[in-house]
Amino acid sequence: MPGHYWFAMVSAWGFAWLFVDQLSGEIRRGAVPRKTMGLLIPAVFGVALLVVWEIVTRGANVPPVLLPAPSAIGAQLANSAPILWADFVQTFVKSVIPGYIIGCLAGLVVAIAVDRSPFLKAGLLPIGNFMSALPIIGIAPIMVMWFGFDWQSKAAVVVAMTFFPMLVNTVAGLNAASSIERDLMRTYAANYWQTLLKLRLPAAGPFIFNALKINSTLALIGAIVAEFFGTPVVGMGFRISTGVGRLAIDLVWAEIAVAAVAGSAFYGVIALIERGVTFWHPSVRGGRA
Amino acid sequence: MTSSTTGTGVALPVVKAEHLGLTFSTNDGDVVALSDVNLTIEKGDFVSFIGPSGCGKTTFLRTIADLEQPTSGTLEINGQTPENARKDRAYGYVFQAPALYPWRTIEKNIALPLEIMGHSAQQQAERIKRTMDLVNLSGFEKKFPWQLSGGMQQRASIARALAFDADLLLMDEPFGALDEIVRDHLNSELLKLWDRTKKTICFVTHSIPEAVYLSTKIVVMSPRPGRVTDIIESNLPRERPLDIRETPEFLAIAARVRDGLRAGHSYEEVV
Amino acid sequence: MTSSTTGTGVALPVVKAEHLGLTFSTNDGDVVALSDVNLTIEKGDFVSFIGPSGCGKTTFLRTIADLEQPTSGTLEINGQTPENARKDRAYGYVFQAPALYPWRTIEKNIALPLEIMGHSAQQQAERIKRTMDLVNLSGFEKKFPWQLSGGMQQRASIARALAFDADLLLMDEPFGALDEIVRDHLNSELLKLWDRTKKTICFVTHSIPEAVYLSTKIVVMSPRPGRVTDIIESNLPRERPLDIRETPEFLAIAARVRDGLRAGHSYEEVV
Amino acid sequence: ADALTLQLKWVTQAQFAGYLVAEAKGFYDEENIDLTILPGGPNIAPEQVIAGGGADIIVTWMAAGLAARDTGVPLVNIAQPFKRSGLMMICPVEKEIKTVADFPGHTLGVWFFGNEYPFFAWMNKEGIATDGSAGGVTVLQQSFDIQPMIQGQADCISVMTYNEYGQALDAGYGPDNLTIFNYTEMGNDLLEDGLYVMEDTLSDPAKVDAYTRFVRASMKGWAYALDNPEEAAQIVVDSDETGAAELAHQLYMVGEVSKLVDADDAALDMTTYDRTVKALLDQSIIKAQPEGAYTTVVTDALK
Amino acid sequence: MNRVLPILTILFAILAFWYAAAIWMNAPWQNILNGRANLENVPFLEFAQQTWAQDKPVLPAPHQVAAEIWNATMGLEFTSRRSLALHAWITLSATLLGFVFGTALGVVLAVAIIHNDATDRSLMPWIIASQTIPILAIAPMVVVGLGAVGLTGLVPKALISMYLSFFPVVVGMVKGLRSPEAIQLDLMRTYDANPWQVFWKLRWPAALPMLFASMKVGIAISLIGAVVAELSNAAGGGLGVRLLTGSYNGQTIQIWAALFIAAGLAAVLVAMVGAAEKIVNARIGVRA
Ligand SMILES: Nc1ncnc2c1ncn2[C@@H]1O[C@H](COP(=O)(O)OP(=O)(O)OP(=O)(O)O)[C@@H](O)[C@H]1O
Ligand SMILES: Nc1ncnc2c1ncn2[C@@H]1O[C@H](COP(=O)(O)OP(=O)(O)OP(=O)(O)O)[C@@H](O)[C@H]1O
Ligand SMILES: Cc1ncc(C[n+]2csc(CCO)c2C)c(N)n1
Ligand SMILES: [Mg+2]
Ligand SMILES: [Mg+2]
Repeated sequence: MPGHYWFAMVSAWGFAWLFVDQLSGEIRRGAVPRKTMGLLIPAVFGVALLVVWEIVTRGANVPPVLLPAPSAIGAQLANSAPILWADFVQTFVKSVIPGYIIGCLAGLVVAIAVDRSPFLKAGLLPIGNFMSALPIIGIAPIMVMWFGFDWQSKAAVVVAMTFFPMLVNTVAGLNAASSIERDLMRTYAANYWQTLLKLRLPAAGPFIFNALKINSTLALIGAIVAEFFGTPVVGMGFRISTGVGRLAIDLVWAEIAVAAVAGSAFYGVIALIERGVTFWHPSVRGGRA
Repeated sequence: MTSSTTGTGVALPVVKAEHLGLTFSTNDGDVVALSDVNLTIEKGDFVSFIGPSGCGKTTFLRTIADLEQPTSGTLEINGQTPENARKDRAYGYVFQAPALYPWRTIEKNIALPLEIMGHSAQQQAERIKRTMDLVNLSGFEKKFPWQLSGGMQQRASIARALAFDADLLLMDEPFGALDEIVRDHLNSELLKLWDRTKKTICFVTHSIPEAVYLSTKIVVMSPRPGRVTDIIESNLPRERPLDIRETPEFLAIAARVRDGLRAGHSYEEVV
Repeated sequence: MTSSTTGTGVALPVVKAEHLGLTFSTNDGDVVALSDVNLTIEKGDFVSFIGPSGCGKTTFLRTIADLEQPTSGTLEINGQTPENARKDRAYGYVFQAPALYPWRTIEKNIALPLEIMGHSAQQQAERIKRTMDLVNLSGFEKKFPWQLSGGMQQRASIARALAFDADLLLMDEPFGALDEIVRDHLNSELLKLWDRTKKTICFVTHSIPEAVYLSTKIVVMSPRPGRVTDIIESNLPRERPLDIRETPEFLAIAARVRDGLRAGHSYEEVV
Repeated sequence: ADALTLQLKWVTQAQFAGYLVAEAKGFYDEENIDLTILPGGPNIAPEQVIAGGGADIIVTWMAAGLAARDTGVPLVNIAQPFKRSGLMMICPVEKEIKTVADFPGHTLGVWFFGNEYPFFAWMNKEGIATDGSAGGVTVLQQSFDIQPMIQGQADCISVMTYNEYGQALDAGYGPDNLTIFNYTEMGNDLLEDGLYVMEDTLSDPAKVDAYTRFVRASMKGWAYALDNPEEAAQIVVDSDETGAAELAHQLYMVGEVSKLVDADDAALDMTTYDRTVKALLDQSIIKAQPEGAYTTVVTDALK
Repeated sequence: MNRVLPILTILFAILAFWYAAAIWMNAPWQNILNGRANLENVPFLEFAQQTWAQDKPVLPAPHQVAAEIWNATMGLEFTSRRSLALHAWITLSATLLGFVFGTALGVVLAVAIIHNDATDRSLMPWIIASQTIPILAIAPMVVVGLGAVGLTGLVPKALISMYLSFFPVVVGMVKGLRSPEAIQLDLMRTYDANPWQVFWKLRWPAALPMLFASMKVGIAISLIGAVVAELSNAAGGGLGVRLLTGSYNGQTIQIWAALFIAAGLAAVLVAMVGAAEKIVNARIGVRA
């Protein structure tokens, strides 16, 4: 890589770092509003990342079939917008969202069932653990076998993947209420459901959101990977796998960029809801979630 | 809520402990928290528990409330097991620590037992207002617990226990973190309430004057293993102005309590 | 640890507050916790703070300790900013709640500041033993906080603050959950310690006799917005047997405190 | 010895018997070649591996190779052991598909990942829409097995004569209950497994020499494999690190592959080459007539 | 003892359901087979047995899977390429390595994030974005790239495991490390404890419940990562490769056997983390 590329790379990075460091200092001091400027930091960091990436791919002559330059990916994003949109709808709207909702709900419900009955706890929890790592590539073909080629089987894979994190976190969270808080409920002779609703679920909130956040990215990975095992000819996973086969690597990265944006937005929405719902938790009260 | 009389109309004692004992087993050996406690509390009694720190006052209240299980002896509440009494919602409990739920505002914390016991929204609002006024917390309805001072949190937890009508009130140092003036005020409010509603009250305190001022019966406990060393019946009239605290009768009872406390006190032995 | 004298040897005040104000902003509007507080505390003073629940006593102590930032006025500790004083480890703080770490045994909780300040293992052991004896908790070294009664937890937190030698002690209702006997004992131990080590002590209490018995200076505060309504210098001798509490001088001061308290009290207005 | 790395297009199986046998029999050693064989898989694009420097020579289908060349990976065909295509489309008779004319309205399973070009070339030639519009066919990205047919998710599926068709036979399907569309018999065959290298390496005579020796040894391997199917199948099974290859199936595969490979001649057949190029151009899979996409230096040197 | 009964009950329920499902799902194919063999009116019991004994069933019967697991592990030399025990070991080693790396990376990142605002604001969004990149798409590039610098075999797989498993740890630990109560932090402030001390004496113990929950998820995901990575690295073997090649050869029973061994591994690994949690809880006096 020629010298001036190195120079450009180091200075881009250095500039971004200084900027981010300064700005976050200002935010902490309250000199600039947190909301707007808080978004600027990851953006600047991201731009720096893209600049360095562009410089490296050009400077080191990285073959575009291995790693295209961001500019090429950007061009592809613009050119293939309709394809990318159709894929997004197929994968994200049809597979990820329903699968995520069902998987998280199932994890929650089983966790509560397990919590309610020691019998189920002894019996179901080991089986939950057993299901935890059913590898997607193992279950994806089976789901295709059971639910067909279309989005239903992908949603089923997402369900299987998001179930376990929710189960584990909810089980842990249901134990998070302190003993005096439980004693209070006992003195009211509150029944199981009242205790659950008014004490244990709120106290489990931080754990449940933990799972919701982890699952938001896991669901996307699951749906995309599941599409490698047979789909109609649309979907982000389909496009990525055929794209690699056709060496349309810039289309692949455009698809990855869409996935990254969609996944981050999804995560961001969950994190925002978390802040609203678990506002009372020290991790939120004392700072940011 | 529950009747403390049998079908034949004979009043049962509200609390009846016989040879009650409770031992905690810990990583580090056993701790005897209660041993051979015998005590009968009749309906309408105002019983104060006084004794050195760690002598088992809280443990005794918790046992009555079915939050701890005795390891020996018997305990009956309204002639029932503590568990059934709890399920009958026979008592209200003010814990030593405020135990407010951080995700609920103060008014919502006070509403908690009302929600659980199925009071209507309107009834809830009315009771919240009344009890918050009583403990002088009006204006803080919408605050969260961590935004309140220590004493204010304690008052909120008192309001919560008073918001629903239990015949038996278990109060564990409810006024510990309050200044004299508020304390005097709440003392006389509590007496009025007790007089009006004929509740039975078990009251843990470290203040001898408070115990004497409030109680019909003062239970003095001694530390490890927690035993009852003295039970003093008070002959003070039911009507008690604040200045009763200067009368000779009052001071005589106070002196007896202080002696019992000092005698039972392990201080000299341990230090 | 830190010297409170300048290079020229003139003693600086330990705490110097001028027009100090602090307002909390909450979901539900602003709460003025301190307004226009002016107070100077000299080295060796024993200052008690007394005032109704929620008047800002804790907030004032926390501001001294650099745990809250004043929103107006100035505050100097040993002639420094509160932050620098904190970094000099100028004070020990006993919080209103015990704040023990649940995953540490009692002795490990007391060892915490010693570990942080880099005391040797042997020194730690020696100080843990000494302070646990002082607060009468020997035998509970290996217990976890939840295995202790409320008063015992409070004593553990006092022991923790006494285990290291800070020149300034900030104590927020340290004896609130203790019975009279232990309280008397700790009161006189604290006085002895103060006399021996010439520490400066800021002490929040709700007990007027306690405040008068202990202090060289009593600060009476009034509620929302928290103001200092009276500062009473005590002329009692430094040497104070327990029965000083029956002397007329003592009672006179107590009466003045009570009047200040009652005057500043918002009770009548609010209820 | 010259160290060379060969990236296969698929998992270790008798489709690549020539190379595996040559390696096992020491033919490469005889030619002073130190060969490393990398198995492929569903995610491994040999074109990408060679562009990234992970291999010197790759086995790939010509359509994929030319498409890669079109996108800027200068691949050059140096030899073409497979002369015919083994690709077929099969439909169970109960689906009532007898001719291509019956396709519209049905769901067809197609392998993607660079294996889809022959199908689209065929449909293009027949004028059948594949974009889901009315009067066209519905295309399904088919998993690399015959499950979609067994489970009835597709009306017709893609198979290789030497692999999935054998599985279908095992599963009880056969010529009597299947309609078979054989790409070669229809004249729609595009060239399959060929050997490709990066163009710039061909300017180095030492490299060209190594390639020549490699191809010579490989063809010797193919000849040996076709002559000794049992031994070849056993070698394939032994070379499979995953332990999944079954002897009987590999034996079947050697037999079928022998119908496609010409072990005596590694040279590219220009008629099929031209047809392949035309089909790709017609479909605009590649934009321009490829120049220098093959070289005869290696095969000429073999003669 | 009182743990065995519930497990057995649930297991029994699942087995019964499974056998029934096997009949139902394999019936169409069995009907075709019987039709070809001109078998008519097969009694139900016999028909059921037929569906449980197919060579390439849609859903193999439990005993078929069990027999395959037995044959492919106990029935073979460990060193045999056909031995599922060997492949399980290959996958397990990558999983464990990836899990250890991933947990370490996750904790380090979480520590950086809670201590430095700039890291939090600039890094966290990209950590999240990184998780939305489909690994399967970049895995081959990772394998090719690492191969170019001489890293092959275990390490690329472990790196992909790490890539997946560090995320739950970051998310959980950021939350856990921020969970001490304000008053507990205030105490540390009064001692002017340095960040290192605040971390070890307060934040770390307070975060342990979250850490264990995260590690359970992390180790399970780590296994998924190793298996997925094997798709792009067929050379090395492993359960992932077995699953894949099994499916190319239509060997349903082998697929299920590999699947169950993978799931069994996961259950054991998660249970091990759970056991570690119990031990730690006992040591720090968590209330039973
Ligand atoms: N974090 C906070 N946010 C909002 N308001 C607060 C906060 N902390 C304290 N306050 C308010 O500040 C006022 C003073 O509180 P402070 O804790 O100083 O009282 P206090 O004098 O210590 O009372 P007590 O004797 O009950 O402990 C109270 O009205 C309280 O509601
Ligand atoms: N959960 C527990 N496990 C073990 N020991 C306990 C437990 N709870 C209380 N104890 C012990 O039992 C004894 C009595 O405790 P209790 O809380 O009843 O005291 P108390 O009279 O309420 O004291 P205080 O006035 O300080 O609140 C103490 O020695 C305490 O250490
Ligand atoms: C089990 C198996 N499944 C699918 C194919 C499809 N296929 C046929 S040829 C080829 C590329 C290399 O020639 C591919 C992917 C196969 N070969 N083996
Ligand atoms: Mg108590
Ligand atoms: Mg306070």
